[in-house]
Amino acid sequence: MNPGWLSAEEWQAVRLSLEVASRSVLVSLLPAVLVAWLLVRGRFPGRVLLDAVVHLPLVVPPVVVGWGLLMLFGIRGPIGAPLNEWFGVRLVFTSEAAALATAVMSFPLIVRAVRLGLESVDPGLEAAARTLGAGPFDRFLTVTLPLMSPGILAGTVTAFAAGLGEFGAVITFASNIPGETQTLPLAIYSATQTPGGEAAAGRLALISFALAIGGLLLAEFVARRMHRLLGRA
Amino acid sequence: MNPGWLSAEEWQAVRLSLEVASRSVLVSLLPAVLVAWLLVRGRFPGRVLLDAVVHLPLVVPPVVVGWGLLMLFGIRGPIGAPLNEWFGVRLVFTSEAAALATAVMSFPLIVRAVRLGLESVDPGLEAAARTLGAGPFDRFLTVTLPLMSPGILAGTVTAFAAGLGEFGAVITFASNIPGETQTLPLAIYSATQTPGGEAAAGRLALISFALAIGGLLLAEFVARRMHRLLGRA
Amino acid sequence: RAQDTLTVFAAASLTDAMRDFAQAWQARGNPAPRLSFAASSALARQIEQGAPADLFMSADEPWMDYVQQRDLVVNATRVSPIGNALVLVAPADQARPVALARDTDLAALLGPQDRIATGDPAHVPVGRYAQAALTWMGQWDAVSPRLARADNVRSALLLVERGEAPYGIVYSTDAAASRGVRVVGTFPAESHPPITYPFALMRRAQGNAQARAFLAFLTGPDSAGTWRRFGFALAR
Amino acid sequence: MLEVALRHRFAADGFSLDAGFTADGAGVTALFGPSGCGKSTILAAVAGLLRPQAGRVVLDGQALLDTATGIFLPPERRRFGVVFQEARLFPHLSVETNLRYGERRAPRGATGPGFEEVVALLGIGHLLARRPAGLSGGERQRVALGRALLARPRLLLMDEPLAALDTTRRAEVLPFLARLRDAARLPILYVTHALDEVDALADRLVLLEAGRVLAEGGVEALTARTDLPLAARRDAGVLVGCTVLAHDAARGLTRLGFGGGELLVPLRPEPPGSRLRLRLRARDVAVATEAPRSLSMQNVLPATLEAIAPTGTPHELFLRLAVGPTPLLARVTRDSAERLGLLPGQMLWALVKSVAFGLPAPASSRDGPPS
Amino acid sequence: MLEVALRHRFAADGFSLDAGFTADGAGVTALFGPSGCGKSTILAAVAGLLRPQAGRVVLDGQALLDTATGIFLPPERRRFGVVFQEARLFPHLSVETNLRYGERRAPRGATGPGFEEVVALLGIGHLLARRPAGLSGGERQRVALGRALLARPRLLLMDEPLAALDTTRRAEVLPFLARLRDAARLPILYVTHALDEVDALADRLVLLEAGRVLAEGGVEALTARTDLPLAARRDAGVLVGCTVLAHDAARGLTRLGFGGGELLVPLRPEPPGSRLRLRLRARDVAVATEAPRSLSMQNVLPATLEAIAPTGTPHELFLRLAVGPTPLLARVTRDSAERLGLLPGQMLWALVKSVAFGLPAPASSRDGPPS
Ligand SMILES: Nc1ncnc2c1ncn2[C@@H]1O[C@H](COP(=O)(O)OP(=O)(O)OP(=O)(O)O)[C@@H](O)[C@H]1O
Ligand SMILES: Nc1ncnc2c1ncn2[C@@H]1O[C@H](COP(=O)(O)OP(=O)(O)OP(=O)(O)O)[C@@H](O)[C@H]1O
Ligand SMILES: [Mg+2]
Ligand SMILES: [Mg+2]
Repeated sequence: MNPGWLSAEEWQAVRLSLEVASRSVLVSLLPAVLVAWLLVRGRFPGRVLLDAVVHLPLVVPPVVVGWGLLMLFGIRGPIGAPLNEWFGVRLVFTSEAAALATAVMSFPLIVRAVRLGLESVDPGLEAAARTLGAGPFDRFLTVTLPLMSPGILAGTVTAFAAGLGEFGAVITFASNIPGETQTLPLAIYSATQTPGGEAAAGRLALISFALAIGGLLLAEFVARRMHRLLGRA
Repeated sequence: MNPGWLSAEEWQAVRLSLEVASRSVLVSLLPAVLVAWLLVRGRFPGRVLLDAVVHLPLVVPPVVVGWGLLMLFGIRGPIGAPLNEWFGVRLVFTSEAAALATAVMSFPLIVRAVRLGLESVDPGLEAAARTLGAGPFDRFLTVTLPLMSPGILAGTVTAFAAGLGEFGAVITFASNIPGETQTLPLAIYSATQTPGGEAAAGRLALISFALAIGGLLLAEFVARRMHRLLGRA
Repeated sequence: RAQDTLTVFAAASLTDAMRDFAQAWQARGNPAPRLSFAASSALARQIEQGAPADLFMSADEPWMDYVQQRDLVVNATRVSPIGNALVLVAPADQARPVALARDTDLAALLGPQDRIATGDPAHVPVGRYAQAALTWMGQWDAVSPRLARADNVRSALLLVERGEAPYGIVYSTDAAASRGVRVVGTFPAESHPPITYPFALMRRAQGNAQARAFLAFLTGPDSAGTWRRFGFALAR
Repeated sequence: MLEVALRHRFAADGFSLDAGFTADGAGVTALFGPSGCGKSTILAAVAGLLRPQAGRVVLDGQALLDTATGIFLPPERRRFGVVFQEARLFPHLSVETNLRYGERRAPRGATGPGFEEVVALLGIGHLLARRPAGLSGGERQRVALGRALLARPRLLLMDEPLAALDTTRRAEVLPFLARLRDAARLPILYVTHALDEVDALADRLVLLEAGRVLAEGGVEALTARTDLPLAARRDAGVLVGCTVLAHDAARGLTRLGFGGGELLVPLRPEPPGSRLRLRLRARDVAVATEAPRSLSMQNVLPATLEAIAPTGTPHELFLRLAVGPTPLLARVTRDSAERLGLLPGQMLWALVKSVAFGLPAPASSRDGPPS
Repeated sequence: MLEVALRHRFAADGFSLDAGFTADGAGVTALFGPSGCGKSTILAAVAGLLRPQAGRVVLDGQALLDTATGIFLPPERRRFGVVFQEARLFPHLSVETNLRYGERRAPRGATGPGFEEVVALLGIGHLLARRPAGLSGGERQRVALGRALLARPRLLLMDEPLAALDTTRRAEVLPFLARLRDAARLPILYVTHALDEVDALADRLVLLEAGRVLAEGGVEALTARTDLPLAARRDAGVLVGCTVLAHDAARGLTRLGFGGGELLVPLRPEPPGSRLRLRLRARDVAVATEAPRSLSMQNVLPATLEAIAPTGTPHELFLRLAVGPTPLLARVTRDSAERLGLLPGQMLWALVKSVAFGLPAPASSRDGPPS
């Protein structure tokens, strides 16, 4: 599996990056759709506040996000402590933590894209589904969701790309542990922080870039199919 | 202008952040629309490559982006050197540099949103405009652009939020000079680097959050009007 | 640019002390210096790219070397007036002293899941000193897989403060400023290269009297008290 | 029995609707009126897609909407099939899946026409695997119609469902809808601009103008009135309920009985005893003051001239005739009337060309027999 | 003069179009055919919105499309106004701005109806400030129609522009379109399912079926043919060009002259000398073997029975009559024909009720005078 031009550690970083980015997207997709739905369709007082909270990871520096996650999910945090006591789960320093930090960071990006997708769904079609007997959940699954799928795909792609590059929050929350939490960006960062590390950093950045192209090609393929399915092409 | 509960330096950071975020959005909006248009409507061989390049700032860590910018626009860089020699313009370490770094970082976010907006424009309406005598540029301005404006607004909001929080690229490319390039996130970073600086960091993060809420309320207002204008509400 | 403006690029770990110095400098009737704090590496690269820095205060020697090799430094002005100590810290509520000497079995102090937080040895100065010290103790091979490598000292410290890591290896300055941790041991000075902070005047500021004066102020006897107050050791 | 009473105003100075009417339990009620008079708005409110500012919608005693008591049954629980004016097919589903969408969600045991039947009748079999995007306007409308029918609704709301169809296809679909109404006893609210569709289907007519109900009642009663906008139409005329008396296959004729006598029409497919409804257009009825001979017109009916009414056009008149108990309208020029010296009370012969009937379709079986 | 020849196939096994026809320089050419036969596809290709796999579109000698030589003039430079089947209003612009969109882009000096005129005629004055979203189906279609007209096109393509309109509004818009065609000498390609629109407007007719042209020619010639699907319609009949001879305001009558004699019709607004076109529907024409008396029918024309043709319905026949040089169709039952002992060559009287004409509208001024 390990091509000769990558050190074992770098190869691990590549695999880990892919894993972390994928897991973060998978984790955040469902909540993102839910939150997007609330933001677009919801009529409740705290809507703008929810919107702001969703944007928070964008607005504050990633290090602060990592720091906040540490406060929440750390072993002394309000979520981390019970997790540890009841389930013996310790998140920090694991690749799960890296995925979580990445998910939080890319969450606003997914939500935004999903929202745009949802907003462009013709409400007339949902109305038609209602008259055909489809209840709220049913018509969401069979009409709204498929019709907003271009937005979901776009969000997935953006989040995946951002996940490949997420750095500040991951290193703060999950630390940089080779083989565990050292993703590509952490490796790249390490390289740039070393005098003379430019070449290594450049090579790793190129790998990131190649991964991104791969992801985009895949997304392109899915989008083509999707557009055909949505009858737009 | 300066409320008592902010130090002069912090107040400056707030103003600078707003300025940098706004300028970065303004700078990247037009190219983003152009690139989105190319990506959605263009039929040329290097499309996926262009797509990947646009995503690049997401994919590599921000510090690397800043580093790349430094290499390009620095006084010895292929762009920075001629700029300095011919026009006496030195970009690096100015607030313009901070805006540029922020613009580059948020570029993929704007492009993505604008793309989604563009993709949801009904081509039938553009066809109608053609039959009414509107040439390519005319119908883009009068039909496509207004109809994709929800995407543009979404991109603007996301980019503005991300601009408020951009850290790695700015500190690397523009340095952390109070009153010049020290935006809020850099100030927050500085605070976290100071023993006991957590309180200050928290306060500054809260300010960021407040700015974000302000921006979102504004965006909400604009979106309402826009939806009415687009006849969706 | 007028001769009397002064821009100082200082390693982030000097933030607090430098703010203090800047005020003192101003109090003496001088214009306020502009301070830029970031990782030494970022600052060094910025200087390489023509950053308008008059004074560079690095947190470690290699990055000053990097700048000096590029002929950007007034060589004669390079000094390393202050230093730091490397300490082992533990959360304040579970601190038990640890004697740090050759062959101290640090790994034995750790539970199966525990880690020691410190800077990333690959690029964070504190991590490099920690690596040297652990190697000197003969513990590197055993401990290195158990390190939580943070982005900077403050993050490492935070991991200890929050109880994520039962131990951390940080500078004594940082340990002193944190209420959440307690120093449980100090690494012997001979266990690692001296922790020094090289300062130098940049070549572009060769004729900048302000810059020279400020550097002199920082390295002069009047500053010693302030440096000590912030936990730094004075060289020699 | 459907009772509708609605009040709604779009924006402060916008269109305002204030309409109430009833529809029979298993018949077709046509909503008829000019563009923008509020027909689609009424359908939306009945379907539950628009919550009017005030109003009631009651079906068979069950209130589906009552703003006074706050009752509102959501559309998905009303089981009202809707054929929208703009088709509204699901773009991401194939034509077949679109058609089956409602069918899958219909309660077990609900009856209605089968998939194959609907597909064959609407001529959309070759489209089943396609997506809606490439369909022509008429194809789209047909699929939408099929989708609503297959949902096995208990009330069908149709907004100009046949407007995009050619005459041939309409002539096929109309009798099908009539059969549906009778077989499934499915009440239908039907919006249309075309009088032939009213003739073929409607039992009741609700005439609308600018959001108000002008008149409401049985089709036969309303079509005989000369004071409604209906009468100003070139195809104005009375709908007459008839019974098939006998067929004469050799001569290709069917003898129909109605309240005022008999009519000969081209051979009909319905067996003797069936009831039919025919529009005798005013302009297809001529009068003669003496019994005519040697004419190709086979239907010469003795009639009394009851009244002469204006038509709206200055030089033409309506003659209100009574053929036995059945009212009939004839439209003649003022000149003819004068030339023939027509006076109310006079005995005349009404001449009707046998082939001059409106598009025929079986009338609802609830129509009373011609008395 | 517009020449169209198109070949196009959607997908490998999809719909295939292979149609060619010509349209006159300043007349209305109606495209007529069942749903899905390719009418909208043809319009799209002529407008330049669809690039067919092969074909030519030539207007007045200028090739706009020629796949053989690679010529393709983009739609925005063709100046062809299009009324789409689905309106396609710009949702972000007010109704007024929608209407002005094409007007603003028309070349200076281009003439056409004025804004106020179009707005008044289409009855959309009260909608000007509104956005398209809340418009009713008919309102939308009217705005789309106005928008295309105001673009001052040199060719107008209309896809069922009146399908969503009520009869009254249609009766207002149709003569306007006819005036437009004459005054602006604007050629029009017109898709419709409604024969009355063909009568009111069309000079040429292109009959389509499954992507092929069945027949093409002048409306009067095509409507007199009994071998086309047109004849199977219940409203089949011959279009006859006439000249207004005189008005008799007192009797409310207008005397029209046509190739075979004269007709009395209800008073027309056109001055004497104007030309008109009337549809004499086969079912509105009766025949008598002796000159009838005492009938309200004022038009009794001596005619020769030229031929007896089947109608498609087994028990009815077409009688092909010649009234002077003008062909006429009468539809009678086989029974009547036998009763009257009709034989080709026989002299008959054709009876036409004076009010039984199709919706009348000024015929194109290019129609030859009745000979
Ligand atoms: N993009 C497409 N892909 C595949 N088939 C298509 C496409 N567009 C049209 N068709 C098919 O071509 C045929 C002709 O379509 P067209 O829209 O021209 O019909 P039409 O004559 O306008 O019918 P209608 O009166 O119903 O509007 C239809 O069967 C339609 O399904
Ligand atoms: N959302 C809305 N906001 C404002 N006005 C509206 C809205 N919806 C409908 N209207 C107006 O209400 C009136 C009635 O509309 P409706 O769609 O019910 O007409 P309709 O009778 O169906 O006409 P058509 O035959 O043209 O379809 C129209 O004048 C329309 O402009
Ligand atoms: Mg309507
Ligand atoms: Mg069509």
